[in-house]
Amino acid sequence: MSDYIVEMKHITKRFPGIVANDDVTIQIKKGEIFALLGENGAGKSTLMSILGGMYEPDEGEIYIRGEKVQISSPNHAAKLNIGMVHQHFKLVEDYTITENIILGVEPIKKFAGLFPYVDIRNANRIIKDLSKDYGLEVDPTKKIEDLNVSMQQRVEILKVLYRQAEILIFDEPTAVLTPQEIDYLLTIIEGLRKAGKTIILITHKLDEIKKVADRCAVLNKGKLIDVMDVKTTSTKQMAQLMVGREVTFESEKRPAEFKEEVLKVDHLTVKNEDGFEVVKDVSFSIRGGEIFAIAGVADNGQVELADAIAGLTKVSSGNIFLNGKDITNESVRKRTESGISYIPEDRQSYGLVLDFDLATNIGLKEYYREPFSKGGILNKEAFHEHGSRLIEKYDIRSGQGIKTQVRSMSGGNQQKAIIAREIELQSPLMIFVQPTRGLDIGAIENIHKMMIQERDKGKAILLVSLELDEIMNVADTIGVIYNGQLQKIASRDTLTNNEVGEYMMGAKHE
Amino acid sequence: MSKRNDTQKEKFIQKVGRVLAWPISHEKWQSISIPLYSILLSFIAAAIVILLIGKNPLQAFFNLLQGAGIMPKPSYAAYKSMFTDFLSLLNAMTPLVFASLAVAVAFKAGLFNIGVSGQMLFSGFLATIIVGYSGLDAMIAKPLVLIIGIAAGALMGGLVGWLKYKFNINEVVSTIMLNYITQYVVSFFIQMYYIDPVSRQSRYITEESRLTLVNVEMGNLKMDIPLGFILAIIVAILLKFVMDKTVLGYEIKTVGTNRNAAKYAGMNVGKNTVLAMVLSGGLAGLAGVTYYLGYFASIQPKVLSSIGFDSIAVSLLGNSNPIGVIFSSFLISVINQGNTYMSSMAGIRQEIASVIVGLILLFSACGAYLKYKVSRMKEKDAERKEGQE
Amino acid sequence: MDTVIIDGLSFALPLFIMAIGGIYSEKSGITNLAIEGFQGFGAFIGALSVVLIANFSGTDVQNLFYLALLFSMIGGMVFSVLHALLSIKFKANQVISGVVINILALALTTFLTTQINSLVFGATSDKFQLGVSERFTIEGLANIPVIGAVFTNIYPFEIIIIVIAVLAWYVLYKTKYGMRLRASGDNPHSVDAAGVDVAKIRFGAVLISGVLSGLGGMCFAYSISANFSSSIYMGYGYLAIAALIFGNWKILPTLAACLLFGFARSGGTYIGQLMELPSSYTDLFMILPYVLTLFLLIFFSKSNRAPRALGEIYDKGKR
Amino acid sequence: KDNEAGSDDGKKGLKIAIVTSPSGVDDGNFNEDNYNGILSFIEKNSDATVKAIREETGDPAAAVQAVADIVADYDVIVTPGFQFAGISSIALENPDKKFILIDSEPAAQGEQKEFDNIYAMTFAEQESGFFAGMAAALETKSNKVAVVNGIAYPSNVNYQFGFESGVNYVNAVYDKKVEVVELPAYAGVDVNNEDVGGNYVGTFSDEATGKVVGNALIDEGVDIIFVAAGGSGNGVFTAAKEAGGDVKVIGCDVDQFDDGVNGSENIVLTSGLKVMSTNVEKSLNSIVDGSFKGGNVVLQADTDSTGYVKEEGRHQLSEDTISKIDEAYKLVKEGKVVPASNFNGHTPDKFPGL
Ligand SMILES: Nc1ncnc2c1ncn2[C@@H]1O[C@H](COP(=O)(O)OP(=O)(O)OP(=O)(O)O)[C@@H](O)[C@H]1O
Ligand SMILES: Nc1ncnc2c1ncn2[C@@H]1O[C@H](COP(=O)(O)OP(=O)(O)OP(=O)(O)O)[C@@H](O)[C@H]1O
Ligand SMILES: [Mg+2]
Ligand SMILES: [Mg+2]
Repeated sequence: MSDYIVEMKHITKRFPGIVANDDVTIQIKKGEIFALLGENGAGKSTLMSILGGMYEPDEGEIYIRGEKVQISSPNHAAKLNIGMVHQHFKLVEDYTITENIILGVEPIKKFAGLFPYVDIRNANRIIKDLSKDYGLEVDPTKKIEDLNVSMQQRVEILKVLYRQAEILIFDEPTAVLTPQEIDYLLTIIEGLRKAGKTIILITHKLDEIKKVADRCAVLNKGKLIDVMDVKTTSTKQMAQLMVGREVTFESEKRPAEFKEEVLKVDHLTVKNEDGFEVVKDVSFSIRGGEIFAIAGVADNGQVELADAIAGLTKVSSGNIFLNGKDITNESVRKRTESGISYIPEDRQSYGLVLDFDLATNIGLKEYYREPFSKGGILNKEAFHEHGSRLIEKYDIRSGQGIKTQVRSMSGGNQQKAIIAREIELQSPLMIFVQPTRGLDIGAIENIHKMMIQERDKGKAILLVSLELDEIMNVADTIGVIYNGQLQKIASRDTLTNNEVGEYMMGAKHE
Repeated sequence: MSKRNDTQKEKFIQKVGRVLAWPISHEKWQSISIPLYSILLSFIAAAIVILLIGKNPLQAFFNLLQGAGIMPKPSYAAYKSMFTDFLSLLNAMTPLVFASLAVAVAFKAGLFNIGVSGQMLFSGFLATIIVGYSGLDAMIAKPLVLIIGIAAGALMGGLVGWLKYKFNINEVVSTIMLNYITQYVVSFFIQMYYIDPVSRQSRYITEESRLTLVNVEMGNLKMDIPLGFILAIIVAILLKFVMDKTVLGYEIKTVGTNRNAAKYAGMNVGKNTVLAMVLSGGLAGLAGVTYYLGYFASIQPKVLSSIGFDSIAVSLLGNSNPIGVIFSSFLISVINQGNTYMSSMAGIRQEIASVIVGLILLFSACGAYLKYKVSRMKEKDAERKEGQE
Repeated sequence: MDTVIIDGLSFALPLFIMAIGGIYSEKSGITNLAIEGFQGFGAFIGALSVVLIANFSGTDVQNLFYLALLFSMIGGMVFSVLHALLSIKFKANQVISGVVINILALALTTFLTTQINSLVFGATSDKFQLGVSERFTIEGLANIPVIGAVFTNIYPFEIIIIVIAVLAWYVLYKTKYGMRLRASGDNPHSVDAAGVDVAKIRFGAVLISGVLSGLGGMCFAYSISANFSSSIYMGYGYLAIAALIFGNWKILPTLAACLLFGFARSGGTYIGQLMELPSSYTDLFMILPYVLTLFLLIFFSKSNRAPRALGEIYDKGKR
Repeated sequence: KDNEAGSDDGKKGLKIAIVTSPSGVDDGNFNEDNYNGILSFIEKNSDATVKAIREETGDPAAAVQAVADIVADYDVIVTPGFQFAGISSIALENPDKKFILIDSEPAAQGEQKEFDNIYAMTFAEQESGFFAGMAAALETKSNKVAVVNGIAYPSNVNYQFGFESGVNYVNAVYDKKVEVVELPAYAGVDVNNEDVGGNYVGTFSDEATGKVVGNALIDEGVDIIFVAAGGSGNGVFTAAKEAGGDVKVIGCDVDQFDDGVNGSENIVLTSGLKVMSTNVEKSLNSIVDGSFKGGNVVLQADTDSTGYVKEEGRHQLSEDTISKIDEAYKLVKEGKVVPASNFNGHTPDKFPGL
């Protein structure tokens, strides 16, 4: 019998116009944490989807515990004790945690010995216990729609554990989590390993790999580049292998030159759909040439704040001024025209029309004006020209160029398309919400460079990020938000990581 | 041994599949070839049905074409010819084109306008009572009929859009409700004030207000000239242009595909929703006036035209593409128009015609599947080739 | 006054059972405009079966009431296979598939009714004559003022519908199948990921909808005309859809919506009779249920939410 | 039944087409009766052929179009129903074709109201109604009877007035106290905007409302209902069947006995008749023998064109009732009794013979 619990040999998977996996061979030992690294679109998700039974490979063989298998479905994968935690959660929003976890493997009891029914009560108990065992505490009777992202992720993990998975695949589990949540998740992953599980971890964050992984495979354009021992490899080396060039982690940045005030937010209060105040009396301003970053743990009102400034959400009180003009009640269109670019948090349901092609999506904000249209008539040429230029400039990769349906692009490249479009608007105010989420380090580096470039051109930039590193890296001024309130506004240089972290947790007040 | 047989059989099936799929394998032509293919399949199915009841399908189809004025009949009544038959085909087709366009526009905006029938009736009724009995001059009456038709339909469509946008009322429900309400209210007014006791429907409108010139004598022919038909073609082309080439079309499509993104892009979602329904209703209104004041000249109380529902399917058959809609309406109209003659000549019950229409629609509903299958097949082939290299 | 309740119920309940079928289908993610066709075809098969049985066994059609109900369910189911195939296997647009099926149902059943009447029975008729359904009154209860009408002149099918409705509720909310079904309409990917075949679940849901619609159609055939003819296509299928949307895809509120339709309908007639307006005004009273619905929707629609994945063609590859 | 009767088209016989409303020639009712007339003609003239064509919308314009579509291929077109009034235009254009129009007068073309090649027959509905009314009044046990109609078009009002005349006649002659029940909510308003009372469903195609009206009448204690309401009438039949007991209906236009089967019983007392089949056959014969003459005729009891069903096994009238009606029948035939109709100037309370 072989030493490996998972062996994927010579796996090739093609999609129209692209070879997502090209003759990839990886072998994973029982009880190790195995990391997968690679640029956006390198084929990591595809490879793991094959292991998880979502896709069947065009070529190649898979051995689990030394036995050759053909994994035909997720169900089959589950039978082989393989479980996958997807980045895009597959949860029924309307259901409770328990209902989600037991879906497909429902415990059945009979009423009056005749009518079978799903025994939710018992399942609640089992899940309560299970969640305690792994330190993933949840309230099994809560509905998914009431949970935040990290809780939802716990549900996904519990789902896999409930099915007694031995091999756990995590596809970018940390991309949506706060630093604290990430730390917690990593301990859980280590705990899982202690419990004898084998773990495959896809991530773009090298320090996470360094922290928990034993070995790491690097993919590039579908090909396996190398598999290395994490202990003996530096993050720099990993990054270099992956991107193919040297990567600097700190962005080079000149001291800021602040100009006129561009954005002024004055005592802004925003309510959510349920009438709950999610942004409370927030005031701040951003000058040209300034990167103003809002730090905070997820769901503390930062997204609503950005939406309110961009005009997607109604303001319940307070004012917003752009270049001195009150835009509080202006339409989205007016705001865009008066000079706001916006990279929204939810790229798939807001930032893009997934069923349209890339060129159309890149023109999404300017379609109504010249050169994209004239007198109400569209100019397709202009869309194509513009699209091609940006694809080139921002290195957006896809199967069929500007004609690619955006839905088929990898998550990272979808994000790049939005960023390209918004930066090219050259608005005086640019709002970036989580611009680098899910991007590979090479791409992150590029985006950071671009943000700084725009700042140096005199643009005002509002950055909302959950990643403290990113904020400390590029911000000139930091505002920390907690529970809808700005706790602290200060220059980047006067703050330390720790301080910001404390404000973020609401532990410290001004 | 049996395994080998199986693979051989499989291979054979694949081969057959590929041969069958060949005509529709060219992606560029699929938007045309797939509907054609579906139609072909449905005619084969219909032929089988006709064979089953012991008649000759080829003769039946030929009679269908004769009846519709596409092929010459052996004999004609006085003042009739293939040409007059063809004109009546166009006459009957006109409302169907408009109605299907109405459905298509709403569809592009992500809305299902099940209320085309009601909108048709409402606008037809208003035009009838305002212009139809007014004795106005043709030069004024005809344009006025069109305007009232568009306005009434647009009003009702707009109401649906507004209810949807303002109160989140599902347009399927509101249009169904409005269909009933219109049907009963119009019926009430007709019965009370506009009834013709002989025909038992609304009194005939004046020749001047009618959108079809009836019994126009030319040579030894008397023909019905559907003025609305030309308009229908123009409107379809215009609509195609609007949908593909203009900002308005782009906005409607974006709102229809992803409302959030549309809002984000600065489009006014509410305005576009209402606008799309206004447009759709306006087209339905045109269908209404060309139906009640063109093809017919009076209104049957308490009857909703089935065109409103047929058009949903016709618009699909035409791929929700305005030009496609012209062709699909043509096809369905040929069947509907030709069926009296077919029944008379081939002795096949008219219901068969409805069954054929049903089959065509059934098969064309599977167009997406055909496309999917073919592309899968091509992928597989491509892979196999690469594998061999 | 009693007739308002009696007629209201006998209209509301068949509508309700059809709407429950719709709920099953739509909760599983398949838009179902085909109810109209299912109920017509179901009633056709139900009527045809008993007419055939009566003819060949010499039994009186009158006594085949329950058989008719049974066969109508089978008929509705058989026809619903078409919608299931089209919208699940052939990935057709579900709204279109529904409309096409309605068109086909009308064409097929009218054609077959006359054809079968002449071929099999040598009779020329466009309808199948059914026996009338018995009605019964629960004596004690019927004497309660006002409410008593509920227990007066009951069609047996009303009881059957209530029993089935309870059963339908139980299956949808308590059993494993129901749980998977509702999940398929919310997020089919999660169901798929849980190793459950979404297509099968949905197929089942559409078939159930066919069964229940068929039953509803047969009940209408009995309660309105005691025969089957193309006049069964009165748009009640569409009304059932309106009811279930009005009821926010939940069984109890849908019952309320159906009762509203039923009582508004019989109530409208009653008011008309009270006001003693001539028959030409009947039309105006007929709009009552629809106007009321539209009006109430203005208040109730805000919180209305369709199943999240309703109408989407499920494609594993897509996210 | 196939919609092709007679045989090969090659023969030289009369080519007949019958174009009908959506319910077709096998509606077991109005259309079928006409069709039967043709079939009976073909039986005796075996070289003649008939094709049945169904117009699907029921709209008069479409009906005329359907006739125009096929007129070239036939010698005679039979068109049952008011929808076909408009064929007069086709008749003018095709003088070599013959048309038999049933239950309607042709639409006027300019001044012209009668046409050489259209034989248009209408029936004295009030006479059939009269016999139905007599039957109802003679057989009722509750002394309450009623008539249900569709819409107050002349033909329907004729039936209603005739029925009421019949009841009044029985009351007067046989000294009974039978009441004709009218529900005010279903009063009809005729084409001259006059309130004619009666029980009008308001439509010919709503079985559900028909049933409501039927039930309301039964609730009033009515035990015999004359049903002349087209499709809506089916609802009245259902109401009567469900009511069970002694409630009976009287059919209309054709013998509706078969529709009355209710388990082992039958609810159809008798039916008031328009005798269409024999008249259609007659006029077809006149074409063959060359005596065909166009024109608009009202057919009455004097040609046995109106009447009621008294054929053994198709009715449930008592011997006594039949003899009493037959007595009156003679008087009607002789013109001594003239039941009221919508526009003949008489009223059900005052008509010749009362
Ligand atoms: N179902 C599919 N159809 C077509 N192309 C696909 C499909 N799935 C993936 N691809 C393409 O295959 C390539 C690899 O995608 P994959 O998602 O595996 O990349 P990844 O390494 O996970 O990238 P990221 O870091 O952005 O998540 C991409 O170019 C993507 O567009
Ligand atoms: N229907 C489809 N057609 C083409 N590509 C698809 C389709 N569905 C999914 N994909 C691709 O499949 C891949 C796997 O999806 P997955 O859910 O793992 O997200 P991902 O690539 O990791 O995205 P992200 O960067 O947001 O994490 C993605 O590259 C996605 O673009
Ligand atoms: Mg990925
Ligand atoms: Mg990714």
